[in-house]
Amino acid sequence: MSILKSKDNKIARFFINNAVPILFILFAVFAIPMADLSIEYLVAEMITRLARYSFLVLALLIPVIAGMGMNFGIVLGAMAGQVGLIFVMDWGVMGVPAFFLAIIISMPLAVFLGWMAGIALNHAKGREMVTSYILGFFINGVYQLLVLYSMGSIIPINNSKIVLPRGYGIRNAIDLVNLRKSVDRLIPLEINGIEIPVMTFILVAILCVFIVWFRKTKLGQDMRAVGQNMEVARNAGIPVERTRILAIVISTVLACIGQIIFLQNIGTMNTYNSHEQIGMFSIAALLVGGASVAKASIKNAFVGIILFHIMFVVAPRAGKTLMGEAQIGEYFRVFVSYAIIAIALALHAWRKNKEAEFARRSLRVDTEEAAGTSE
Amino acid sequence: MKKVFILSLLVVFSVAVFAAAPFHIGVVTGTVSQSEDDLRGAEQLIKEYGSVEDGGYIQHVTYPDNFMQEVDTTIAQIVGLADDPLMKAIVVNQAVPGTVAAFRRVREMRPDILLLGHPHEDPNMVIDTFDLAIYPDNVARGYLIILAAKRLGADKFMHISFPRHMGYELLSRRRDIMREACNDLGLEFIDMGSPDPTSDIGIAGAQQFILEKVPAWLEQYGPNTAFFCTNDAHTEPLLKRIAELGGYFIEADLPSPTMGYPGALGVTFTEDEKGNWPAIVEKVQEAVIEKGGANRMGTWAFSLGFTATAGLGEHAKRVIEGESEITDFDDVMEAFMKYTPGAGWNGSLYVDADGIEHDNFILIYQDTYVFNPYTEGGFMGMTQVEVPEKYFYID
Amino acid sequence: MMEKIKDFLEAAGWPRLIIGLFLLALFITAPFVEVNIFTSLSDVIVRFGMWGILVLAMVPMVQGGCGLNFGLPLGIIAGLLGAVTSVELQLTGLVGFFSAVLIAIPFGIGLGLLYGILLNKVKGDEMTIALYVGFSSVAFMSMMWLKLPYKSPDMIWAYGGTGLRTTISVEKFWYRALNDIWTIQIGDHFYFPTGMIIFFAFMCLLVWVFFHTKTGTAVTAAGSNPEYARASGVNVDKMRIISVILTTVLAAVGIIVYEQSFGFIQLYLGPFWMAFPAVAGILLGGASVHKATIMNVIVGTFLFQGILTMTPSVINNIIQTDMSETIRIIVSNGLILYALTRTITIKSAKVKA
Amino acid sequence: MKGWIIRSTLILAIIVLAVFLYIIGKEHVIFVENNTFTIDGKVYEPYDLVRVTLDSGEPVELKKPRGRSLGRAKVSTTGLNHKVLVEILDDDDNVIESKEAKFNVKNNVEELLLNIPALMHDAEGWVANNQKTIYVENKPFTADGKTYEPYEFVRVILDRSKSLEIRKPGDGHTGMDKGVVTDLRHTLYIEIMDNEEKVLESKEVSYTVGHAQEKLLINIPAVMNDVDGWLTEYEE
Repeated sequence: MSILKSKDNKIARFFINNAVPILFILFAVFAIPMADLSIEYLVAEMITRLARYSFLVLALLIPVIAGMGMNFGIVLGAMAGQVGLIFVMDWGVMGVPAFFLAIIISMPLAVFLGWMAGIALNHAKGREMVTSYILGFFINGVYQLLVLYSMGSIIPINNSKIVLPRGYGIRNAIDLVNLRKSVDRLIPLEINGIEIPVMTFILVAILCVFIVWFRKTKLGQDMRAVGQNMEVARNAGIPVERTRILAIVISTVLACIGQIIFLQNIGTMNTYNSHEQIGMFSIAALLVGGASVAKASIKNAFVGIILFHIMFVVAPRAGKTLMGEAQIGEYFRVFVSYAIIAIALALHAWRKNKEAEFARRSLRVDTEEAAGTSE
Repeated sequence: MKKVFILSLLVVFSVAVFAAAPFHIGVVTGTVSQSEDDLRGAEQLIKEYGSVEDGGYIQHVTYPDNFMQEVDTTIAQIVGLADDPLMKAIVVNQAVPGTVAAFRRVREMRPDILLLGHPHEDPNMVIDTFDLAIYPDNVARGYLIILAAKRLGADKFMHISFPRHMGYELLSRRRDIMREACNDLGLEFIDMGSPDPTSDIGIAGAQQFILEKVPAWLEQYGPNTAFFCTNDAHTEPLLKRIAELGGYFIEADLPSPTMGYPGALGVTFTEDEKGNWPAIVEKVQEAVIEKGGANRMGTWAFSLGFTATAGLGEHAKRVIEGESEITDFDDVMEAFMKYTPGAGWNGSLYVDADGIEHDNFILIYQDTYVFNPYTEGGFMGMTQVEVPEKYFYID
Repeated sequence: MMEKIKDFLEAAGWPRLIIGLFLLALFITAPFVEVNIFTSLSDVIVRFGMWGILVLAMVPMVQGGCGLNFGLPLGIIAGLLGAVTSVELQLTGLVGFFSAVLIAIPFGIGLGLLYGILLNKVKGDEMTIALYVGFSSVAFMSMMWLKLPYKSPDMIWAYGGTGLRTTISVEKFWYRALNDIWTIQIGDHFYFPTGMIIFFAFMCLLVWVFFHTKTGTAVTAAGSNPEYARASGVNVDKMRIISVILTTVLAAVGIIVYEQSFGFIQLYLGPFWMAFPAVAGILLGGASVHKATIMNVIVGTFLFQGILTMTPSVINNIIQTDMSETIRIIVSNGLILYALTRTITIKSAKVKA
Repeated sequence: MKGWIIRSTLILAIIVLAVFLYIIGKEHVIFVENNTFTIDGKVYEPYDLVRVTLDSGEPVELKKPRGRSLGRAKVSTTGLNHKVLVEILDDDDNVIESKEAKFNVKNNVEELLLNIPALMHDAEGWVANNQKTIYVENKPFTADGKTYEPYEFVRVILDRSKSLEIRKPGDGHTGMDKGVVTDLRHTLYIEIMDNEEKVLESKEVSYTVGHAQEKLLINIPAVMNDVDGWLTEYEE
């Protein structure tokens, strides 16, 4: 009887554990044929999105470990990365060296911003997400002051393709044509006419290895302890504040690199807006992938990017076919994308409850058995 | 019997094949909430040439409402059009950020597709990627708007904008031209900052600022002040206050009789007035005059957004069919005139900072129409005015 | 008396005091840079009245333990439905205003109920999910605005297509219907929207009364200590749903008050941007994610809207360039950040009372 | 102490890496030109058809210039050391003559101009900086015993892009300014103004710069009075 029960459990557990992906696959089965897009296009698009977003989404993981929730502050890192890119473009450096040079230039800035954000968030324990959100707005003002008023007047920028004709201020859009896809195409590979950005994926793989390794280091363990209970961690002699700051610094630096990867793939940069919604989208993707504010893994990141973006690409066209009007298709996309996130989160919570129930039940069986043997 | 069946089947098939359009044109616009007129232009094209689903020519898609943040989606929408093997041209109005990136990918995939649009991105990038770009002639308008203000009796001119817009080369340049023109024509130039509608406080906060400040500004600078704002969201409250309290409004950044006026003045439209620009102008004129805004407020008689979508679509079709030349200025204007019968247009080619003229970047403008109580209409004849050469050299 | 001042200072806290002083400094500077102080004061009061109820709408959910309501657009949508229907029926004046409110309330209750059930499923992640509920409801309603069969010539598009305009003027209907009750107008510059302020005070009173009823205290208990509340026989889930419904209805009423003063109904993306200023307002007022009082609402709304009104005007007149906007962003967000990063001491005595 | 040494070494290494990346990644635009080249009275004529391969990039073919064409191609390169392979082709694309040459770029040079006829004849200046610094002076000019006086206030526009405003020397004014222009053929637009910036007189002239010349000096009073020698090579 108990065997039968556990079999039942297995099927039920499979559905419960994979509720979100199943929901998405169901959606995809309906939406993809309606969207009338070729499979080649979809696959190519997904590979592009993975290359673009992986780094940024992975940058969110470490603050989650440290119990600081979703770090909307990755926009700070993104801004640092953009400042680096502005300089590199001004100097006329191109290709892969430009990519690495931009990282080197923006790194100190990212560390500094991350350190500041970390201090601010230490003063706002329990309100980290809201605070990091507003921190993004605040630093955006500073960024405008720096880029639109100081560059070209105080900070020397001479390239007429970057600076406005009035002599100061950076143009609203910067062409990264010299950098465009330079990393993606460093190791060229084409399968069935679909371009694979091998080098970008290698960088992402390195980051994944780093995260796995990092979790096992002393610092990584400390972070987990801080994330679980700050007071206990403090009593155990872990420097809580410092650990939290480090988590944000690492996240900011990774986001800075992530933004540079993102922009080299796109090939143009909106000086004043490219960074703004990075936090929002990365977080949405991670949540879709099955993460929660308290727990997120590398697997969540990749699954999330694919599911979230397949919906983003397919939904407008599917909505158009369904409703017969292009703009309704667009609203349909926004509605479906975010409604599904809300439902997904509800399903995760439900799963958590169910899991707790399973755990309780199995625990009960265990104790019963234990009680039986002891008698 | 069998033969007849096959034959009739063939006939049916061949009709289906021949009825389908030989090529497709992708049209990308904003939604009604961002830019109504652009979308209506696309609907006009669908009305004329049919939608791809019904075997017609036009495949219409929209970009997101907050396009500044969702560049990714804009790119995917545009590149997705190129996935259709029959696609021969893509018209993007307005070509918001991301279009250049998307166009580059389309070029790599399908070099045969014509790429047209009304660009937001930097001219340097646009010139290299677009086959044809049209843009309101902000150099000429920088001078002409001031001139029109002076002719109507304004002695001060206020330019309302915010940092993000001043990062646009052509907007920033227009402000400097306006300042210079004010200097030359004897108007006082006031450079006013205002909240960005895409910032933390949103559209409502930005509009509230305008609603509150216009009375104060009118008091400080007097009723003979002309106002100009670079953002559409600011236009509506600005029009409302100017109509009520005084001041001048020559034309909007992207002028159209439906830009701001219907919402600001609560203009009512009946079903039979829909789709008829002259009737709309008349209706708006009535409302403006009723509010006491006669001879103080103006627009273009035909919407730029509407004309740009429909005109560029028409031009693309003519080019593909071999009737027009893609960068021929007269051909472009001819396609535009189809949707703006009787309007006065003028324009020039974009000259970049190195003095190079680009024939794929056309700057256009229409005559200013000022609402006045006389039935003959209020065209100012601004397209006849020659803009002094020096304004073209102002950076 | 001294005791009361001391109490007030403690309740207000240093961050608010400093921000208040900053605001005062702006008012003092204003006349020197040719900003009319009376107009500015009047603007701040009008904005305070417009935003008050929307900020107040944060309170029930926070007290019910559901955190800050980033899903405010949902309630706003209910209000918009009421407003649009009232315009469709061509109702004017106070009748128009109150019928809009009455039509909006059932929508608010319905949407709030669904929203509350959803939030009960995701305890712990309410704020994130609220954000996405806000987004998706705005997008869903955008589709609806295009498809709903409203026909009034005041609301349809000029050029073609079906559906409603982005901006609908309420001037012919109930523009300032509430503001203009017992208005005090001193000179040309000072205008006090008595009716609106009284209405806001009345709403505050209603909320205050609610939290002193048996249900109200149960909501607070469910929010502050769910385990304890459950043990003492309170149905926590039900109380949370009540708090969410209340929040949604308040938001619905709040937006109609906002619109009658603003003069426009803003559809489509309009509601999208409303949550942030409301959240920022209540945070600036000293509320936390777990506790918010009506005092927080009043202080926060006044300070936040005050800074929002005064900073651009004063800075604009000091330096006449577009740079003033950049400075506004830095100053106002800097102040919110400052308020957020000061430790808020929750006085347990107050909770009991 | 040990940690400090490791850290500073690391920082130093990163700086060295950054400089290295800058040097190898810096873009140098090279204009390859198949056009007439004149030096010391010698004239080298362009070829009918040449194929030029820069480093290991795609070869470019250049025809003899006709009409407004300058017979040019633009190649973007990185790095400091380059080699170029020139092949002279006949009508059937057979190589008649070929030559390989090497050249270096200075790191701060943005654009180079590489002249093929000059290269084939080993003439000096076959590769030169394409950016020329133009010094403009509003100073007294003496020629044939006659002195032309400087103007109060002059606005000079170089190639319709770079605008310079120069006052009379004295009162802290040097009477001199400079601007960078690219290429060989240029225009100069001069406006003589009074102190209220009202234009009294204006003039437009065009001039050509030699390949090897990098710095030139223009004298305004001389230009306005059509005196020879208004354009000279600039010496520090």
